[in-house]
Amino acid sequence: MTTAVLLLLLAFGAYLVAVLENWATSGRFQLATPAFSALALLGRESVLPRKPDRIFFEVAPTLLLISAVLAAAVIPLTPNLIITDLATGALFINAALVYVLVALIMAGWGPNGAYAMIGGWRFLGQLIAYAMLIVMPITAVVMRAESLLTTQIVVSQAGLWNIVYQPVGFVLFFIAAMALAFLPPFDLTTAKGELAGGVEAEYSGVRLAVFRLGRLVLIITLAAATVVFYLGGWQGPWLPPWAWSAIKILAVTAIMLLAGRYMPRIREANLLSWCWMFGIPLALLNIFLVGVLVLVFS
Amino acid sequence: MSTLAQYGLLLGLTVGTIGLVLSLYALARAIGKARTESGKDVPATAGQLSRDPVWVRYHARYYGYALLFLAFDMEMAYMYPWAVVYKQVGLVALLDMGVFLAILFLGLLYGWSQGALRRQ
Amino acid sequence: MITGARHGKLSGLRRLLATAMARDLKVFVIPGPDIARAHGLDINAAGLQMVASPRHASVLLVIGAIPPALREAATVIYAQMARPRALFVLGTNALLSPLPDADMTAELSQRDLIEGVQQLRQLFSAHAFRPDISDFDAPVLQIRLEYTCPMHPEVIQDEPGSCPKCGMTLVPRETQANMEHAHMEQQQTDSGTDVQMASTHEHQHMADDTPASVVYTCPMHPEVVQDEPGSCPKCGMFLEPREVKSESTHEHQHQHQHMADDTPAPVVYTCPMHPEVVQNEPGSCPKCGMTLVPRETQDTHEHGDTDSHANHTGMDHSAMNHDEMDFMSMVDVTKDLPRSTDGLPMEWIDAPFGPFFPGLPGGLLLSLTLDGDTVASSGALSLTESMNLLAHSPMDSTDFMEQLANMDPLTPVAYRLLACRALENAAGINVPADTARARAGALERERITSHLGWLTLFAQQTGFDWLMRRAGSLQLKFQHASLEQIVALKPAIQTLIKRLQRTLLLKSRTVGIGRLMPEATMRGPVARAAGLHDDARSADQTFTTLGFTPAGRKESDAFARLHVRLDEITHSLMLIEAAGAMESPTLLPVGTASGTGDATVETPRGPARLQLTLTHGQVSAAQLETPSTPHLDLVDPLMEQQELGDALVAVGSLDLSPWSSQQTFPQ
Amino acid sequence: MSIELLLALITGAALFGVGIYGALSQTNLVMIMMGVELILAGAMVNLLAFWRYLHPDNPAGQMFVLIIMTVMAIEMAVGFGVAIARFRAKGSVEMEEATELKG
Amino acid sequence: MTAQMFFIGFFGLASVWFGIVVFRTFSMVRSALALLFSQTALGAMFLSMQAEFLGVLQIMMMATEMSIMAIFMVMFMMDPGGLGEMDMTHQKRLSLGAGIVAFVAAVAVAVFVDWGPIADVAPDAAQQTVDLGLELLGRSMLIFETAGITILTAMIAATAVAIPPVKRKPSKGATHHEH
Repeated sequence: MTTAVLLLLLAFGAYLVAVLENWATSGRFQLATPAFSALALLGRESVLPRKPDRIFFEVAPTLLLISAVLAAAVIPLTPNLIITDLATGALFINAALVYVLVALIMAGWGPNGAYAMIGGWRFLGQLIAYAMLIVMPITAVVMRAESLLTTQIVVSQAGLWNIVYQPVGFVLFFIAAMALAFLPPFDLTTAKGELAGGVEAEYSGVRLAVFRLGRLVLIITLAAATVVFYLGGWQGPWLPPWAWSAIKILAVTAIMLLAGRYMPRIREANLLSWCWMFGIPLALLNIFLVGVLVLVFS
Repeated sequence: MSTLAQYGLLLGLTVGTIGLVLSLYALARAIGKARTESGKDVPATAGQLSRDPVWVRYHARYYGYALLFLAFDMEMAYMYPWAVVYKQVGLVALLDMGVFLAILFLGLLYGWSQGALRRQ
Repeated sequence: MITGARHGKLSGLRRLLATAMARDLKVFVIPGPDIARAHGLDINAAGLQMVASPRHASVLLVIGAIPPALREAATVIYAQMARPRALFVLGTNALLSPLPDADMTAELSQRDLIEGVQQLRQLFSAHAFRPDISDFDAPVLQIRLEYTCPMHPEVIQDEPGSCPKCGMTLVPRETQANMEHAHMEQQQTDSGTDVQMASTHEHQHMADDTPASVVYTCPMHPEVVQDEPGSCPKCGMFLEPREVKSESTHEHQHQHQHMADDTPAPVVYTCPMHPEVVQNEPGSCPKCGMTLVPRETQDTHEHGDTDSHANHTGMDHSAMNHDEMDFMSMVDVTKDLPRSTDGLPMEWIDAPFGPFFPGLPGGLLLSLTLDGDTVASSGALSLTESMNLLAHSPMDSTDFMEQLANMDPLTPVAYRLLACRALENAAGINVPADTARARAGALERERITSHLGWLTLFAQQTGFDWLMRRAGSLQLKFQHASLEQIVALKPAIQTLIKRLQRTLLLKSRTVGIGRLMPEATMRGPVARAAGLHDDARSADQTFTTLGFTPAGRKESDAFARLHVRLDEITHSLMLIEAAGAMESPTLLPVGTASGTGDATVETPRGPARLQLTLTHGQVSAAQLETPSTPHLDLVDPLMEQQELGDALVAVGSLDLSPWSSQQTFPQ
Repeated sequence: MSIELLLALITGAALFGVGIYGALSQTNLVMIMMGVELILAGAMVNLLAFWRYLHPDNPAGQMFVLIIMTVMAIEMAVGFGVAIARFRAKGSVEMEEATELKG
Repeated sequence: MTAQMFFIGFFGLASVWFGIVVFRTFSMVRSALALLFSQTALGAMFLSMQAEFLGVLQIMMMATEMSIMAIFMVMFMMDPGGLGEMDMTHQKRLSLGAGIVAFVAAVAVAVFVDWGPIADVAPDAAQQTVDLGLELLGRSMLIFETAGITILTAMIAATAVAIPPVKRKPSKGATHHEH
């Protein structure tokens, strides 16, 4: 029952993300547009490129969707509204989201096209940049919560949200989450102006619809994860817990979608070197600071 | 919910998602098949029919990072269990992990100094 | 009826889907969004959403009459779109063969565009599915199968079989059947002079300044050399252009053959890290100081001017003589591959970027050879066939002016002004000061429009959404703005520039990208970003009285070019206010005067120079120099060894116009 | 004896066998490394099965698995390092050519 | 037969099958990703064996590492697309024999050795992580620190071997990729 409710909420959330994304790119706030786009994609041909790696080409969109859905499964909206409160929830989110990379490599290699392939391998470079910045800040969050349970992580922020307790970690995680969802300015893998769509370039019709759906679920999952790890999850005064979760998740999603509009795409070389030369030392510093804070306040 | 039931649920989600995708594909198929026409299935490259197979030995210029990442990534395997018991163990844990991370950081610094942290 | 409809009866679910498709029109613009904006079209406002890949588009929007080479490319795009697809043509009723008949035509104006989109929606909801459709086909889509060895890409034959070098089964590969044809036609219509194929990647030759001409050679058979493009008589491959020092073409070629045939290969010395360092004597590498290692020159490498990369390899005889066919040696395979800068012999792929690439000006074709995501070498080619400078000789002066004004849709006013000035100069007419000022005002307005258009393209290339929207809408507003409107728009421009200076990542995206050596041929803003105060307006009385000073920067990179253009926008605003009038140039009556005229106008891309001969009021000879033509040659050195994104920013920063090319008439 | 343990051990044995086959039969360094990865994976399954069905109360069993994972990562890092160096020097990571081109 | 048994067998089989695919496909990317999914199936098998932390860790770590393996495969294999269907094996019979012998021997050991009493109950998943953490900081501390040193050695070795030393040159006109 909870699972069904949550999956419906997830679908609804993905729809809202689509509305927000459309708003961010076209400047028009239209509630119906994503529905029409989805139906139109369903009705259009789904072209299979010549001589593709058929398995990869078919599996990639599905894998993207699966990985996003599985990551969403361990995110609580209220203390009880969670699909499965896995004992290693915080780690499981990572594990599920790594398959976004696998999906994109498949989508890049599959169609045997130049733009797509470059896009796919670019994302591997992007993963090498952002991966440590996802896991290291989460470690710091876990240190405070003394548990990998996502619900426990929210409870641990009862007094003080993690965004205040470990702001450095929040900034790093937020940036890395945007890179994971290949949102602008980290959209190196689907860059329109550089790769004419990159890994998405060869998808059309229903396959593109599934790919886009996976991406939307991925964005909302990451926003929800940010809320759980840093913004106190369902906690907040006056309103019921689910409302707080919804408000926070949508706010984070909107920021994620809008931030990239105001700057050009990052250079791959810069992304890699900044993440390794500044990001990782900062993440280590964050762990150290949190370690000291945890010891001092315990 | 027992842990095994949890895993079952996750497996169910996976299978369910696959089912959803397959039914979407079936629906799209029922609406019509893609028509085979000349030129349509060639990977789109901005108005030219691309001709070479692109599956060649690809030069990933970030391999310096990749090598360091392979080793550095392993640290995470130790950090999660450590983080869970950190508060319980206290200062010893901080020192312990401090030494471990310092050792790894040395490796990072070495790679940095040797020019692994750049496009090759 | 929609020729691109899907097969099936429109009923039930399909009706719903057709309605949805009508609401969700994704458009691929040909020749490009830059041309659309130059014509004053706001595609987003018309309710169409632009996409980057033809696979995602349902509407192909063609703007204006486009030349044959672009029509063929557009046909490929159309064929690659998923059904249902519609062809929407603006501003021409001509047949666009080999494209199918247009599903919808409209005039070139925003109002007609919006109306057309409405009708297009009805068309989609009524005809997205039809039971009576036929396949679309065109000669340009024909694919010829050839067979090639995965290990030895130079082995190409028409029949399946096994590789003569290694015995592997050959794999089929598709190639555009009339690729040669497309380029041939292009070549002919361009009168053989202005195909600007930047010489591909030989720097020894690049460095010296001897005049070079282009010959065509087969990548497989270097002994095949001819003056015209075409296909190789031995293997049928498309011949590759290469630059040859003009005074020694024949001799050179002869020598080449000679050496390939029987002389023992001489030894040259090269750096293991920098394969481009080649010299005849031992020594150390000027780049890294390593001791050079001797290398025997191979046939494809010896002159250094054959494109050995084009077939991925400089495959050679040693592999051919390899007697043990059972074991394939990877050492042999990689031995003669060109080395990347880090010393790894990787395989390179050829990927076309253009003529309809979302981050580049429409009509510009970059043929890139990619080493991973790094550009190993590139060729730039304008696929727009500009009309002949003189359609017929002699030509009526007004017609001549109109023709020149229509040549480049990106900067019509500048070329119109150029024609006027040259004609008036030839006829010995003195232009009244206030007319000159009004013309200057119009030219400066166009400069602002053009620079804003460049900013939009740059933003599109780098995914900078906000700038794309802002600069795009400002460009449309400036296009036909009156003096008052321009004054009113001034704060908006100032805000835009201020925000750009504060934009995160913009600096890191552009600083150091596309740096040009000082000796490169530069024009216009590109030159001014390199510290050269080279501006045709400085020599113009009208502008000096308006208080003109050229903008300038020193760094000569994309960042400097961006800022020079921003500065010029500010300056132009001042100049317009000082001029106090704007008027599109109209030709003063030249009567039946005779004489020669010479005029230079600083177009937004740099100085354009027109020399013409007027005979009894008719133009009998003309010569045009444009800034974009020499800039095309800069593309290869700019892109070389750059990461793809950086390389595209570097090329973008040149602000090339594929539409205006250098011409002389009679030749 | 429990079926689960047996299943796990057989899986481990099968992975081990496939890995041995791969490591011995492949000519390319990178492919050989894949074989080694499979051998290590086989060992990992065995260790985990022993922990789970014989000594679930002793976390040292899990520790062994962690160490094997580390070994896998290290093997890959060093292996690829060597592969890059060899490829730069010789243009090949084929092992047959390593013997034939000594020095 | 319990569900647990079924899933252990199922994922074990999947893992082995993907492991075989690694050496049977011509496409190198497929080969690398087959290894990836082999490891993922192994992770799922760990989960079925109620080793939650290790299972999830396996699923996560191996995905990144095998993806990186994929790019190295594409860099260094002759025909990464597998278009030529080239046979890149040698001493096939010997290897097959060795593989089968190894398998049979290992199975024989598994079957014929008396493993002693079987524990039915695994510790609680959350408890496992805590136990492992305490183990890391307690008895196995030295092992853990040694692992750190080993990783350091690997990083240094890999860098030293693979990366050409930085050229300290008067960087004028040098590429801006270098920092």
